[in-house]
Amino acid sequence: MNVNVTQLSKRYDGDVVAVDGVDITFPSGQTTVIVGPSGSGKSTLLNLIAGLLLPTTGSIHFGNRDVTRIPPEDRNIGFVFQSYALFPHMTAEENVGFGLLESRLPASQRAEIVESTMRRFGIERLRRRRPGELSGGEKQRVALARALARRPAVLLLDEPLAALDAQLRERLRSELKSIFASLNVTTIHVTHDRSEAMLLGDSVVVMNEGRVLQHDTPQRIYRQPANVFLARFFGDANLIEGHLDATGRHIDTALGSLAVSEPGATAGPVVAVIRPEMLALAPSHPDFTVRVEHAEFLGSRWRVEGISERAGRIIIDLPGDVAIAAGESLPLRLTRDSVHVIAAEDIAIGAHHEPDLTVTRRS
Amino acid sequence: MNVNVTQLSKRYDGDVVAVDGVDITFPSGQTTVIVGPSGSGKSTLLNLIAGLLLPTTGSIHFGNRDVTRIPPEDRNIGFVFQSYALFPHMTAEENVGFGLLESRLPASQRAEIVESTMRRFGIERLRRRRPGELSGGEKQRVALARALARRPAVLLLDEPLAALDAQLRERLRSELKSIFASLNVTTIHVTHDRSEAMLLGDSVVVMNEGRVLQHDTPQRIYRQPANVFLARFFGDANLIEGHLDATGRHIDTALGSLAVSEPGATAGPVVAVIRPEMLALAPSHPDFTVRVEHAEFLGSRWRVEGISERAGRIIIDLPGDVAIAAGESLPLRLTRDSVHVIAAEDIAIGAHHEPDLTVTRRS
Amino acid sequence: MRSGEEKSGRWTGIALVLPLLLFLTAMLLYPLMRLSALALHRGLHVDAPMLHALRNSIILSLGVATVSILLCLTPAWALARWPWRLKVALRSALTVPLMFSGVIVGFLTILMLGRVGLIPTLLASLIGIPAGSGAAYGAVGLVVAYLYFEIPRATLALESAFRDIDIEYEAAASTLGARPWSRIRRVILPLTRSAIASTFLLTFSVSLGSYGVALMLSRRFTILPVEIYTAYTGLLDDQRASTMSLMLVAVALMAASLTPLVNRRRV
Amino acid sequence: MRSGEEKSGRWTGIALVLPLLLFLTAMLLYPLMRLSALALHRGLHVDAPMLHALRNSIILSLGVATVSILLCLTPAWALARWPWRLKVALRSALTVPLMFSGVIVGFLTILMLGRVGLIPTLLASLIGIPAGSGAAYGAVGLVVAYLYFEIPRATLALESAFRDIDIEYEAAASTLGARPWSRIRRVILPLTRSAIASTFLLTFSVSLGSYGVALMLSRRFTILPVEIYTAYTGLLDDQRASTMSLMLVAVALMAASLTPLVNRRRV
Repeated sequence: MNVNVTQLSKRYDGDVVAVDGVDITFPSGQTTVIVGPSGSGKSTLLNLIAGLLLPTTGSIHFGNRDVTRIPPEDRNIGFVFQSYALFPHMTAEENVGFGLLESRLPASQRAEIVESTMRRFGIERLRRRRPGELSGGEKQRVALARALARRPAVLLLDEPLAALDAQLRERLRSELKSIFASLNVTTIHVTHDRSEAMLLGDSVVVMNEGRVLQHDTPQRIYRQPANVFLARFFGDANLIEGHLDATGRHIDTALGSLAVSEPGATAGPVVAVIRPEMLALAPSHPDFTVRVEHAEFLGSRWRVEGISERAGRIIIDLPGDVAIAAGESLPLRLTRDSVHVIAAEDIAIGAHHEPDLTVTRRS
Repeated sequence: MNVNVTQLSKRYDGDVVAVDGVDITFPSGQTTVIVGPSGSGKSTLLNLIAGLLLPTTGSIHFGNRDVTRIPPEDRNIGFVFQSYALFPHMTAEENVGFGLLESRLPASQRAEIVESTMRRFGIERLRRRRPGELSGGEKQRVALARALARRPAVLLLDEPLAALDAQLRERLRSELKSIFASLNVTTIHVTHDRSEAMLLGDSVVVMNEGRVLQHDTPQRIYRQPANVFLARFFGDANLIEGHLDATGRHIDTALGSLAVSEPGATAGPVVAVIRPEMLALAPSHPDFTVRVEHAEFLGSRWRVEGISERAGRIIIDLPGDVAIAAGESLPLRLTRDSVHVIAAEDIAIGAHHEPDLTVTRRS
Repeated sequence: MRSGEEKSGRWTGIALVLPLLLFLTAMLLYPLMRLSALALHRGLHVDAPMLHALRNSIILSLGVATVSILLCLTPAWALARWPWRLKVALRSALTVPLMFSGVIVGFLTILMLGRVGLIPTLLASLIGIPAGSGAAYGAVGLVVAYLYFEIPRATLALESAFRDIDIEYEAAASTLGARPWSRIRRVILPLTRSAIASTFLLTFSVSLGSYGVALMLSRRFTILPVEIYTAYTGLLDDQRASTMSLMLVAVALMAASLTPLVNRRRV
Repeated sequence: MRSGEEKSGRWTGIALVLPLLLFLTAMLLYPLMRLSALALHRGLHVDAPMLHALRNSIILSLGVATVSILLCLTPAWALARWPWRLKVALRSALTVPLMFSGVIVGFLTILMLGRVGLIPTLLASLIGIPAGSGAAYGAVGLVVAYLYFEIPRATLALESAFRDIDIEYEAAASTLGARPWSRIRRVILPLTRSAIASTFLLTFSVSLGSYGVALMLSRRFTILPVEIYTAYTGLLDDQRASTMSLMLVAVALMAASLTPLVNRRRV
């Protein structure tokens, strides 16, 4: 069952526009991740879809059914809260069974569903425990089991990994991935974490300031970001200014002439997106040279910040098994035949958007 | 000034041993990061060094001075709390100046120090703001400025990035790195985040269950982990069982005979540590083949989980610009000439340590 | 406990709390012993009027507590959940009756229910007879007067309990298909049960001990505190006053000892 | 506010709170108007004994509030900071005097300070003369009796304020070189200033309104609530009682109106 939101807006008291005319189709049975910085309106959008908030304008459809004014209890959804919101006065088992109480199923059948759901999430041992006696990871599993026990048509998750520590988060991320894959439920997952978004989403919606910037597969968003905000949001990027020639196939940059991966944009000033991993050491035939400013060891790789005389500050990822020290000179080449460019009109979007760094800029 | 802790232990009521006979030398002017899972005793150790807790046994020296029983106010330290603990009734400026009030400096000189410290951290615009009016990143800067304004001999930081969201954390991490580099203060930084540890530490202390497992440079810990816990804690690792031959130079494994990078261990059963990025596609001369189980797109790379008929489950990192799908067969080779091995007696340490996954294992 | 004073801390702390302990001993234990001695020194003597006053006191307090809880549950809930600015004003207004002297409460009650009070006058003009005239001086007057200070108290206590319950529990219940009544029954009431019980006990205890108001009103409905006052100041009968005091203390202590029980069950 | 009822919510909420509003109107506005009318209907008349009683009431309440705060600050701090099991017991013990009836408090005070009370008896055997005999019936007796219920109240209120202050502020101050006295002066007191002021006002208001205890004790020290009682029940002088009631209400309202001011300054 598709979920469609059409021209959806939410305006709070005092004219704060949290969601601003959003149109999205969430494909049936797939996982769509909504990602954006805090304040981008992603959680508000999720609450609107759940019916926990009412939209100011616009509509929400589950399949053909208009649910815009339907209360949450009649939408047949499952919702996983960031805090999990497990009922503290009930055992894990009672929590998982809560959504079945309103159904007309006989008690024995309800118990069976609870049992099989808990077994599926590997939490049947926790049956009699209360939320206060569960670890973060266990709570997350109970919350998922509770949301899924009544077989909702739509599963909504609001940053379910944000409350966990880094290691546990990584582990449960992979677990969520396989749970989503095994479900045939339209799933909408909200996060501020871009790697979580890339990992979990069949498709990813990037939001900022209440609007949708791009809705695409993770690969496409990473490789062909629509504007500067997106290029920076999904991983680091060297944004090299250039001039697209009349054929639309080549750009002139400080690093030389580069082929364009998707030809056809209008000639004029553009920005080439060169990811740090698209550069490699080339002692014999370097395209250009940088002087190392900082070199950070990250285990599997070095994150190097260098200065190129021609192109200014460049970020490069190099394998972790070499030795790199500040001050040395690195001969580099571009490992791709062509690069993605951002057209003139999309450069401005996000070019000056650096949340929380306003202070440094001012000083 | 070196900081030395000697045979330091902390036992709480009810016989919980939080820190268990720890010996560490924190080198003068360098940054040492203490990292470990939650409950490893790292924060307790920091609080002992600060004097906020008293040790059960053992001693702490700042240079030649025994500070074991000295209260925190007489240790000349700077401490940055996870919550920042900025005084809510004071402006940013008053917070930064707090540590100078007890000094005998004239007011004008104090104001000068506050002014220059705030300028240095790019927060002079926040002078009259109260903590309630600051963002997370701004609070962190004020807390750092407050801790450093009185030029402490030792700077202690307790997870100062944990309260921030992922993106801001990454940005401030790099900022902290350059702040630490510019200071000539013995710095001890506690975190549970291993990439933070690798990035920030001149050296890294890994703790678990109150004990020190390894104290070394990040590169050495990543490349030559002392035991299975460490191999897994710093990034993912394929742990391939093997048999070290009598020369101590080669091991027999399911992936064939491999050279040992540091020869000399006792012959017998060992484990070879093969990081995911040490494997690469080799269509022409593969060492072995895996069938892809999961492939996760992470932007710059694919994280692939495959099954090798000979060696079981293998994790591989491959470049992000190829196309990989579950089910296909990948020809792989090892890109290193030799591998690090963990000796028989160190295999057990951490081999069965998977916090918070006890439930899945039981089921 | 992170203040670098762990070791010495315990003793410093005890030294600081010592005045409090002395106060409790001097003001609680010693006089209670004297009270018991006075009550028993010629043998315990309990008569029917005493028991009657005891029964009246308990009935009155139970009634006032029950009515307060029933009347205050929904307003407290609404106050806790709706985000108005009006709420702050309302909350302040509620604290005003709590600050009034008992003598004023009694006086105000007489103005409402007394012989020329609002209600009897209204009733007289509506149905022709001055019904309820003099009600101020009986059980009805007492209940009304007690509600005067118990309703604000109960509302404020319940509101703070309701505010402590994370609104996400209700949101979670509604996403799980629970309709409003089911949310109240299965989530809200179980989570606030102990707070409601504590508020009940609080209201009960305060009503039990109040006597300033009763002294002005209660002429036909004898309650224990007023009887104690009369016994001591009017009849100068120390033993009678002590005996009834012990009865009142016993009931108050029983109520007090229930409070931790009720709170322990909180999850 | 996430309950899917935003739009209708405001009106539902007002409907739910309506009974409370009616109660406030009926019990607060109407009787106060009647009170004013009674006080003024033959012209406002204020005489010296009234003013004397007013002055006594204010002095007594200010004194009791000041002494309570001074005595309770350190024990409350210790209670809030030290993690003992004993603490829970102590906190429960403190609620007991709060639950006692005023008549019992009066009685207990007489047993302590009365003609054959503990202190006079002790003093008599120590220094030969029954010093302080009869103190129970004057200002001293009143202060002691009021402290009886104000000390537990102030301790509990201050303790909860101290508990709300994150212990990390103290730890931060000590890592910044501040010694204990400097931590108290620069961090703890500024952070608890408004809580201390609120507690002072609370203690003041309660003392101001109390009259049950005073009725048993105060024979030589006239205070307003007792005078009102006497005027109404003894002399049957409605106007006099109303006038003094209005004076008392005015002081109580002034104290009440200070409370939000004090709290607003909280950071």
